[in-house]
Amino acid sequence: MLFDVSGAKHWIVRLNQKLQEQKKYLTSLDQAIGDGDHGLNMARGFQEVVLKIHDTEYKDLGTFFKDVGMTLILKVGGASGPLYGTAFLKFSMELKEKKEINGIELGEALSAALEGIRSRGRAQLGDKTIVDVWEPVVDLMMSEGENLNPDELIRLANEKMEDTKDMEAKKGRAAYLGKRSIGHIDPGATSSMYLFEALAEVLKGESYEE
Amino acid sequence: MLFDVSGAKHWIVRLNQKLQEQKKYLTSLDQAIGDGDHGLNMARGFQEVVLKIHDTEYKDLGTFFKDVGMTLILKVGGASGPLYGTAFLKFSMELKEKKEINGIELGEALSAALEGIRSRGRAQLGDKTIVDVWEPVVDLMMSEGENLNPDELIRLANEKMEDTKDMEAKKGRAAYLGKRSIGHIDPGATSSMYLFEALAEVLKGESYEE
Amino acid sequence: MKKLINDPNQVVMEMLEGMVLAHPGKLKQIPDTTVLVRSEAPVEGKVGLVSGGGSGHEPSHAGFVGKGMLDGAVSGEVFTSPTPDQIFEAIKAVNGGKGVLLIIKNYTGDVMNFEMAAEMAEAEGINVAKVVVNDDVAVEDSLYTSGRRGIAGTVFVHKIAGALAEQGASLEEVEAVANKVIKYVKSMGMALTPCIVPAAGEPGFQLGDEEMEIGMGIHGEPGIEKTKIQVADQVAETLLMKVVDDLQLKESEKVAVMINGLGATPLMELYIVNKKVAEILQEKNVKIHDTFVGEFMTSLEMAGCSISILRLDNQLLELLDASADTLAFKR
Amino acid sequence: MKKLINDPNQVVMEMLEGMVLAHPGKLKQIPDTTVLVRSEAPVEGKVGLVSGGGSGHEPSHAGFVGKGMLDGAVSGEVFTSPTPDQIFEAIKAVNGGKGVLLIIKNYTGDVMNFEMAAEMAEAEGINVAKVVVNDDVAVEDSLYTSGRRGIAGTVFVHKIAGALAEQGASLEEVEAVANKVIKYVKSMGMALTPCIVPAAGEPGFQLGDEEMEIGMGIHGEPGIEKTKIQVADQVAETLLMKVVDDLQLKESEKVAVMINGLGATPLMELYIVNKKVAEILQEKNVKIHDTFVGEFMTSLEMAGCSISILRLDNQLLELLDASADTLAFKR
Ligand SMILES: Nc1ncnc2c1ncn2[C@@H]1O[C@H](COP(=O)(O)OP(=O)(O)O)[C@@H](O)[C@H]1O
Ligand SMILES: Nc1ncnc2c1ncn2[C@@H]1O[C@H](COP(=O)(O)OP(=O)(O)O)[C@@H](O)[C@H]1O
Ligand SMILES: [Mg+2]
Ligand SMILES: [Mg+2]
Ligand SMILES: [Mg+2]
Ligand SMILES: [Mg+2]
Repeated sequence: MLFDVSGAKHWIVRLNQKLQEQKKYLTSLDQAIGDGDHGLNMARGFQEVVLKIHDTEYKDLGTFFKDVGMTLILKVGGASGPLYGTAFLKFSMELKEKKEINGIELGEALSAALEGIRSRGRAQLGDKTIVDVWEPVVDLMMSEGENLNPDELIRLANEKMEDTKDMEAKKGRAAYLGKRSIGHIDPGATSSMYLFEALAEVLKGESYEE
Repeated sequence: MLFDVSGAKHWIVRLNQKLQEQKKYLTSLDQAIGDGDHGLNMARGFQEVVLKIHDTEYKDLGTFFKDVGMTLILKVGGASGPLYGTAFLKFSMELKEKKEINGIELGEALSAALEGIRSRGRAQLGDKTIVDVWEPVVDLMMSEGENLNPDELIRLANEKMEDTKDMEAKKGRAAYLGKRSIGHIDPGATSSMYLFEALAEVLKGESYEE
Repeated sequence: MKKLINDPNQVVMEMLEGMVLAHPGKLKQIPDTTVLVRSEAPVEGKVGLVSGGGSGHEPSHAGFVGKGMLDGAVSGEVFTSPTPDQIFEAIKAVNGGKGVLLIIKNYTGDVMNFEMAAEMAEAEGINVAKVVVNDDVAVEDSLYTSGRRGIAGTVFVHKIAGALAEQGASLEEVEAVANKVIKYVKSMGMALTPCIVPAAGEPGFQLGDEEMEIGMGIHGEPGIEKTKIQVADQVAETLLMKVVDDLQLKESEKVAVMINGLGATPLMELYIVNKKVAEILQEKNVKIHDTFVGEFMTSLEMAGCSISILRLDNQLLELLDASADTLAFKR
Repeated sequence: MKKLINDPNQVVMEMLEGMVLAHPGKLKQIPDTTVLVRSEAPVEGKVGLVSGGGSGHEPSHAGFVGKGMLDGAVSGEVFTSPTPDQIFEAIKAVNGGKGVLLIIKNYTGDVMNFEMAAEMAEAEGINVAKVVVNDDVAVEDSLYTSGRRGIAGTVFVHKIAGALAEQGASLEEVEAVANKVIKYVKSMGMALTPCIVPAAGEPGFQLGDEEMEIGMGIHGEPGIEKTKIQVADQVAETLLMKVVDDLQLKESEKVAVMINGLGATPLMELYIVNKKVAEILQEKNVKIHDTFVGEFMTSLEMAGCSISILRLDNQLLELLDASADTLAFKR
């Protein structure tokens, strides 16, 4: 498996498509246990990212993902802006001047991204945040390396997202709800699931319409 | 026909009963072309009047109606307070020290009350106000004198009230509506109709429950 | 009806108590009345200013009681003119020997009740003058009808007449400047939603999800017309142009602008309206001396706004800028 | 959704333009940002104060920019924390050489974005301190969670830290007094109706005709519990007692009170709430030094209120009373 700038663009464009389609759904999840803007935030941010990367020729993955991260930091705000922004920035730092990477390198770079999320948000597994999808998915990619089955990745991301439903939020806005946060899927976990789903689809080599 | 303090009390108590019953209706009429408080104003004012007169022994009609007028002025506010209050005050001044009066004296005293309304509100016939009920009804009482048929009084008061429906308001809050005031019965004309209806019922000698 | 109240029939008294408890150094209540006056009232040697009307327009009018504006405010029941005895109490309480000016909004009820109070005061030898504010250009101006309503522009009358009174002017002078403001201030409003008088328990009128009311009064009285809901720029233009035309504003004249919220409209929206208002005035080369954005004359929890424009000459400009220290207007 | 707006996605920018057009002598906008600063910024030799957060809480925070309070305010999208670059622009614009204090409300998003901005500023050699306001006692205070939200009590932090900064204190001193206010101020809110984020177009939550939400956040985040609607006295008591208990207020302590409207609640109702609040405090023999009633930290057109109590020692009392000249808070 090889992942290059073209694959990276596919990933981000595909993710943006999902986010635009699911904007209302993500917002409704956030209305239940947050402030109802997660869909708006993600859709606004990735729309800007796609605009930004559309007309630029990127020579390597590092500069590409640096633009993704910076754009998210500058355009999203809220909790998700710094978290996803930091993730892509850390990701890009691992990929400096890399033109293409294999599955092992991809897992390692995503692991750095997860570290960025953790140090920015200080959330742990089980706090009902994006970490609850990122951590198991990154673990899977690290352990499978070149043997990663993209469908298994999709399955796991969805399962871990579903698992946030029964959790009591400890971090982020949903934490104010205490026990009332139980019974609702976490919006950030859901947008993270789309992120990995889009990645897996690109890894599978699915074509897409821009 | 003789009208004394006992009849006067019956009149006011009966009028209050009607106003309490029709509070919502009067208010809904005022919502259509005014500010929706006419029923509240009249019900509040006459409730106070009834409280005031309940425990007092009145020796003559003048002191009785002075209390009615003063209470209305002090408790109603809005447009209807000064108008009805002034009417009963002027009425009382005509009845100073009178213990009982006949139909001719009643008509004359009501005519003075109408003058009070006119000089306070400066409304003319056709302006869509209480004057549109008061003026024809008082005219009838003046011309019929002792021969007044109370049922005819009720019929006329109702007819004149109905007639305000087609008028364009020139005075009071409904005047701000201009032509949009056409098609709605005037709330003040309606409360005035109750006033004369209650009077006619007392003149007919109908008994009532307090 | 969802309201933070206890007894719908006690809202006015409880509100007044809450106000005095909040601001004991600024306001005092005349016992057993609905009258609030400056804590130092009566101010000797100063014309006293009294305004008032139905409640439900807060901060009008008690919010404008204080140095440089009103001396006393009388509150009636919600949307109902106060009674003459209450107004009379206010007149007595603020009379510092130089006479009292009554600032009345042009509603039949207010005019009649204030007139009766003035008669009572004159019978007691207090010198009283009255001015009637009628700034609402939504209503046709006619000698044969009740004329135009008084709405948010009234606050400029309080401010400017209050400033002149504070300087020690005579009753005639204060009355004259009040009448000049009345001549020079015009307003117009609109509503997106109705409001509920507590004792009535139901909205005074209905507006569909896609409707708004143009030329709305401040008591839920219907306006000129119901129209389809418009964007803020269009609303601003409609209201402003009616006001500007009525004032016959000319190039390089100076004005003060008030964007008044009716109760439920967020400050955010009022500023969006002001953006367009300022742009139009700048285009017309009208000089905006100052702009006031916020809630000055409300209608309970009605959503909507009014726009007022006050033409300024040198006297008015100076008096508008003079210091004022009230709850809702400080300079 | 009935709102006086043009494009739901442009509300923040249009609002900011409208504000600057209304108050050109007081506020200026840093070009191409959502940052408003005092027209005289940066003030040399004074610690600069920056606050901000999502929009929709007007007059917070730009309404508190001015002499004696904030130097700059940063606005994010509605209910969404501003981005670090915007905050960084504000820091640069108000830095008068004595360092900059960031006053942050305790929301994950705000904390992270302000932190990133502080890192950027420090990289440029600007001395930055941060305080995080968490006055909302509706939320459990716990080390293992995000902790408590920052709500209306934040305004007291602006006021008091601003007053000390105005006196020329050092960044450490201003930070310390801000932290003292944060320790001493507690708040709690409730809502009768939800509000609609313009870009979402739908209410953030639902409340039945007979329901209210106790412990409401200021972004439509649900509170502690939905209950049957209660009268004002009961609401006041519920909120106040939670605040008083948390503060462990004792007899003859001095406090400042804030009754804050969330957007659509008439001033009348806020004063009715204050009546009960003042009565309870008087009963407890707590001394009310001053009371602030009005809209300070809103949630668009949400109906409801919050109650804040600030314990006052001599330092805080003096700084609270110091003069301030901003749009929404003048002394
Ligand atoms: N400390 C944190 N660490 C990781 N993820 C977090 C943290 N706080 C919040 N999140 C995630 O952010 C999501 C909310 O994002 P968003 O709605 O865009 O921001 P906000 O809460 O500021 O409105 C939550 O659903 C959660 O998954
Ligand atoms: N100038 C006037 N002369 C006679 N009647 C009037 C006048 N103005 C108003 N009214 C009457 O008063 C009624 C409204 O009374 P009310 O609703 O109690 O007072 P307000 O208009 O102050 O709310 C109108 O329906 C009308 O009949
Ligand atoms: Mg959110
Ligand atoms: Mg009426
Ligand atoms: Mg009325
Ligand atoms: Mg948010």
